[in-house]
Amino acid sequence: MTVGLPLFLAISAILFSIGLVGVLLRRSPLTILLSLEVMLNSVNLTLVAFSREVGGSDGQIFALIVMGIAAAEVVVGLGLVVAMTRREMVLDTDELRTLNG
Amino acid sequence: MVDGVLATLIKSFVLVNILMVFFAFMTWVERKLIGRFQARFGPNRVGPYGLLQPIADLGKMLQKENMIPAGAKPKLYLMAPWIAMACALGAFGLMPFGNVATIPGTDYTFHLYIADTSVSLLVVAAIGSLGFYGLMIGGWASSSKYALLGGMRAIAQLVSYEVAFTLAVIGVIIQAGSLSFVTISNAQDNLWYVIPQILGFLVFFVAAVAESNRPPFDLTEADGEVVAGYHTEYGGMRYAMFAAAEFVNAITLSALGAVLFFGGPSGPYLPGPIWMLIKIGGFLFVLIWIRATLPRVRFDQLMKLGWKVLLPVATLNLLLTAAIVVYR
Amino acid sequence: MTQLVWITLALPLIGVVLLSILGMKLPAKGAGWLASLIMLAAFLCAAVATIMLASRPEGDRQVVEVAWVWLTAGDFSVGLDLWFDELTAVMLLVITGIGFLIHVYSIGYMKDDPQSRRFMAYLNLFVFSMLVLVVSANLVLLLVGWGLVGLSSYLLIGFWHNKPKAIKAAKKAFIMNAIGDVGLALGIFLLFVDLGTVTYSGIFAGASELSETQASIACLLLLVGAVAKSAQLPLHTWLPDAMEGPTPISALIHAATMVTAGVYLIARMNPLFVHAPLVLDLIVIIGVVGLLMSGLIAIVQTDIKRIIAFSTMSQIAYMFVGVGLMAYWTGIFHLFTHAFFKALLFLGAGLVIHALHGEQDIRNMGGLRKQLPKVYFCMMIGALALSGIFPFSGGFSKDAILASGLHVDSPIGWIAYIGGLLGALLTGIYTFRLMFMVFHRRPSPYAEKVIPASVAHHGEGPSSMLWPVYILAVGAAVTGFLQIPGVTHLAFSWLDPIAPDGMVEATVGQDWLTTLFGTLIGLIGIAIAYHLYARESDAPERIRLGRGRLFQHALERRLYWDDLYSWAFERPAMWASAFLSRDIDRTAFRWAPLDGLGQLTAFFGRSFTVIENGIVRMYALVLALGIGALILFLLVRGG
Amino acid sequence: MDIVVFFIASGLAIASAVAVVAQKNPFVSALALLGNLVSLAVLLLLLSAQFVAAAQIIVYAGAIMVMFLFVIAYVGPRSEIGAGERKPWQVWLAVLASALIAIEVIVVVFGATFGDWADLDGDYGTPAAIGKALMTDYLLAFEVVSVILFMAAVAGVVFGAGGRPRRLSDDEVQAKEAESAEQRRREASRAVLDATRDSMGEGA
Repeated sequence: MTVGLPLFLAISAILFSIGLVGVLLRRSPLTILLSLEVMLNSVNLTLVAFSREVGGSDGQIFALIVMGIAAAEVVVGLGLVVAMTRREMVLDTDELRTLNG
Repeated sequence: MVDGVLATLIKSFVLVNILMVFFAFMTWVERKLIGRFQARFGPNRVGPYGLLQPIADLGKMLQKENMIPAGAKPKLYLMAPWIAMACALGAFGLMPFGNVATIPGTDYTFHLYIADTSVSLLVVAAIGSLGFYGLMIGGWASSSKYALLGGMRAIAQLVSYEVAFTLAVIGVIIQAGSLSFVTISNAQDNLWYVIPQILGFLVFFVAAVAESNRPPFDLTEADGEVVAGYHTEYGGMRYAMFAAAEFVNAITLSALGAVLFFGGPSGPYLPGPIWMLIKIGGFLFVLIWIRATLPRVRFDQLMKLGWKVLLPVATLNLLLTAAIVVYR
Repeated sequence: MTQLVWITLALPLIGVVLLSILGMKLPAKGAGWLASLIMLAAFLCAAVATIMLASRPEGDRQVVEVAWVWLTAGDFSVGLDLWFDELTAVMLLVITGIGFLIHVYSIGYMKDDPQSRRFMAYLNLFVFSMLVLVVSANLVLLLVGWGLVGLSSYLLIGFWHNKPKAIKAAKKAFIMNAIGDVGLALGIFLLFVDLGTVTYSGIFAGASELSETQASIACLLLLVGAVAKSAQLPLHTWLPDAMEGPTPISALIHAATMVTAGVYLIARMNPLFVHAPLVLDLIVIIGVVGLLMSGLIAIVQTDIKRIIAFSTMSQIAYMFVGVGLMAYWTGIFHLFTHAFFKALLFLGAGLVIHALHGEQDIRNMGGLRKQLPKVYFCMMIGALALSGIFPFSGGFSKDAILASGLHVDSPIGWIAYIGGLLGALLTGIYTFRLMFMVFHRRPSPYAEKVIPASVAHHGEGPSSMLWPVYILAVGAAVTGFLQIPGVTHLAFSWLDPIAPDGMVEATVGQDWLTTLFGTLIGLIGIAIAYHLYARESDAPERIRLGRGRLFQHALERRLYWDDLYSWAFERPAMWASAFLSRDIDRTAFRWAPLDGLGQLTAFFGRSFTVIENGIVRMYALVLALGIGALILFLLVRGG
Repeated sequence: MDIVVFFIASGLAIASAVAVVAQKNPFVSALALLGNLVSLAVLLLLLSAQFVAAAQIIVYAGAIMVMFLFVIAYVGPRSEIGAGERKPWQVWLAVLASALIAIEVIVVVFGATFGDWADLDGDYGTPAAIGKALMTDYLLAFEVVSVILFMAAVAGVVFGAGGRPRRLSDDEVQAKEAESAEQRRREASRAVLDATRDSMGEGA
């Protein structure tokens, strides 16, 4: 193994920032969700890298749990997108700014 | 990388070629069998018994003009068949045809599989699930209603049956205690898992038929409803690649069934690869038989079957297996 | 054995859960039968447990079992404790047995009510609560049951929640009971402070160490709870109003079980009450006054259920007299027989009301003897038992109470004796006033119009309503034979061990003498009632308008208790809230500077909408910038 | 060998991540994310986390991304809203914040000293090891995740089912059919009437 831990962490940080840019700049809920996935995945990479450094399976478990939660988040997010489409709403998060409840 | 890079490359090359020939030959077998089932002759003009029909078909396909429909997304449109094909072939690479063989006349031994990892089953599942992107991308990139509907149907079907499929397979994993195909098939020397895992096998088989988009679950290309589904807009060799990918998927799933439930390459008298081929052939025959016999299901029936029948049964099987393994 | 008691306790709870979950999925009748079968199973369990208890040697019949401790704080700990002895067994049998019969009765009674499933679930809940109350081995768990029966009583009185009167009655019952609950809770606190424990065994063991003052105060507080729950003076006003609920409820809760909880409490805590003789005397006096007062009021009531309700009050007052005289067994014995004949009377009244399509005024009845012969026969047994006529059950149990008064031979004993005999006279009058006005006399126009069609339509009532009445009639007739003076001795010998300090038991001679007096006086009362009400006499009307006018008015207003409470509490509260809302709220808080406060809030709200603009991306941006700045700060500072 | 694979995979990961964010069409974005996931799986394999890599492909590629594509195809062209129309200061601030975080983290990780890679057990990263940890130390987390997933599934169904036109009951269908039949009958009789009137008119 010649690749060091810092490299993995740096890649992870870069991916995280790219995802963050997506979340901050895009207005379509679908793209925001996709960017969020990028961020989550970069975190997974960090977790697994640290797990490898320590030599235990804890970090990998965390990564798996993050995946599970990501699946849950996507289900709810996509459900919202579908609901918005059904109600003929514009798929733009900037338009979703009034609470009605 | 069990045998070194060169041997692996050679084995892969051989395997791909065998598969493609197998595919070509199987199209003939299928047409012939369907013909007989329907009291016809099937192809019988080209060569003896129509044996050369696949080659004639190949020639025809090659001659077709490759065109891209207006409005299609060109890159994705071109990419889709390759994705489908590559994933189908890749998944097959992990199938074991036996343990170790010696090349006659030399004492060079090699393994009768390309790779064996401790997570083979997961890898096959992973590659198999990637294969569906070929369908979806093809359907979407064609910019055609029917193709899109076919692709979406494919996804819905995949998601519904993947769950039951995986759960059914987990029963075998629990019993064998491993995800490696070699270990699993070796564990069945005394008793094929089809007997203790009969519930799991039934679910597996139905789900496998659905995952390979074979009749009666071929809703992704139901010609009465969505013309030809995701490959409506494809022609020539690209269409052939889709067809080949689909068939190779069927072969892969047959091989998977053979390995997981029928002992894989093990069997008396004959060498492993022959047994494997016999078992795969048996599976394929049943698939063709089903195609000739059963009418296509409706889409809601498909969903109902997947979620309300297969999933509970697979879960039951899983629980039973786990309980037996723990308390035995 | 204790397992069976646990099962008895669990079954109604399971019933509640099942009925709540299944709800409308069950057919209405199915829900009724399900609840009834559960009750039958509970009764069988209780019966078998009782038999097993009886088969133990005497003196070894007290079983305490701690299921688990669910609350510990310092040296205070409360567990789910079970106390099973002779008294508990009697209560279990009464609750589950009468409860089962009334569940069956309810199937017929609530047949046409779309919400009968909810009713059945409440009934099961009530039975569960009552069981918790009687099987608990510590006062906290008893309080839990105490509160739960209050709740279920509230729910059931207000079952017809579109009837404003029913809602009002339910609230009244709940508030009155809450006063009692507070008293009981305070008593428990005091006992814990004094003795450091809330378990019965601990309290009984430590009771002798208390000074008389301490014991008296504690007992007085417990008495508040008992008085409220048992509808005794002065917290009795809720019971007559509670008759707005469905009739089975009146029979089960407001006659046979819940209202007797006060008697149970005193009998249960007798090792403590022994140390507070003054409180015991107070109990007797409350009882005597209460039984005379409610007997008098009952004579002028015209609502069939209210008459029986006041009669219940007076009978429970008898029980109070019994336990107050330290003849605890007589109180419980009367509780036992009373459960039968009072439930019988209520259910019979329910059948009458049913046949008359909901009419409850006895002036609109009359002559029902011929149309409802079975109901008449059964209710007659109940009425004779209630009036204490030998050899019906009420005679034995009530005379046992009075004989104890004779036996004690103190001023209090004589008060109890004379008061009780006078009460017997009143009982005879009001009971048979009811019977004569409902069943004899010439039919009223209303009854003449309604009854024939009603009887032709469904006879005297559905069999699910008639059979419980028959069974109760048999019980009302024979349960007195448990304790025939000088012949059988079961009631006393069974209950004797619950009072470690001994109980009062009259001699056989005193008993028979009292029985003779009681029966004679009861017959006199019946004769008076016959003279006044059976024939078409204008005597009652003359009294009503003539010399007894003021007295009559007082009785019809129930001796002004309700008016007293209204004046003492309701009016001042109304006045105070009116003052607060009209004079304080509307004027004081409308002043300009205070209105400015609202403006200020609105201003801040508006100014923050610039940032809180609902655009999620902006929030995320600020968040990200914040994280970046934070890390930067740590980097720079930490180096 | 490892370093080559690492740089290829990470280069692909970054490129595909940029594509995810920059692509106008969500379908292409999703496919780019798929590429990102596969590249990351390769990185995970480099870290000997075979099971997590396989799970990454199966869970993300096999399930989550499939759902994404399905929904994007379902939503159709409406999904392409929101690419342009943003104020420049927003872009600058967003890029600034992200770059700040990335640079800071990189500075930290290269400035810090880490230990070497640990020596691995034989079963590091295998399903057996993960499964054992998941079923013992992390059982609660596992259960909680399953409950959350279940709730999310229910929520998805509830959201997705909203706004659907109400399905008519059998009675309503019958009533509607009867009504239209009645209407047809009336129209037919009117047509006959008209025809007769016309013919009569012609006759006259």
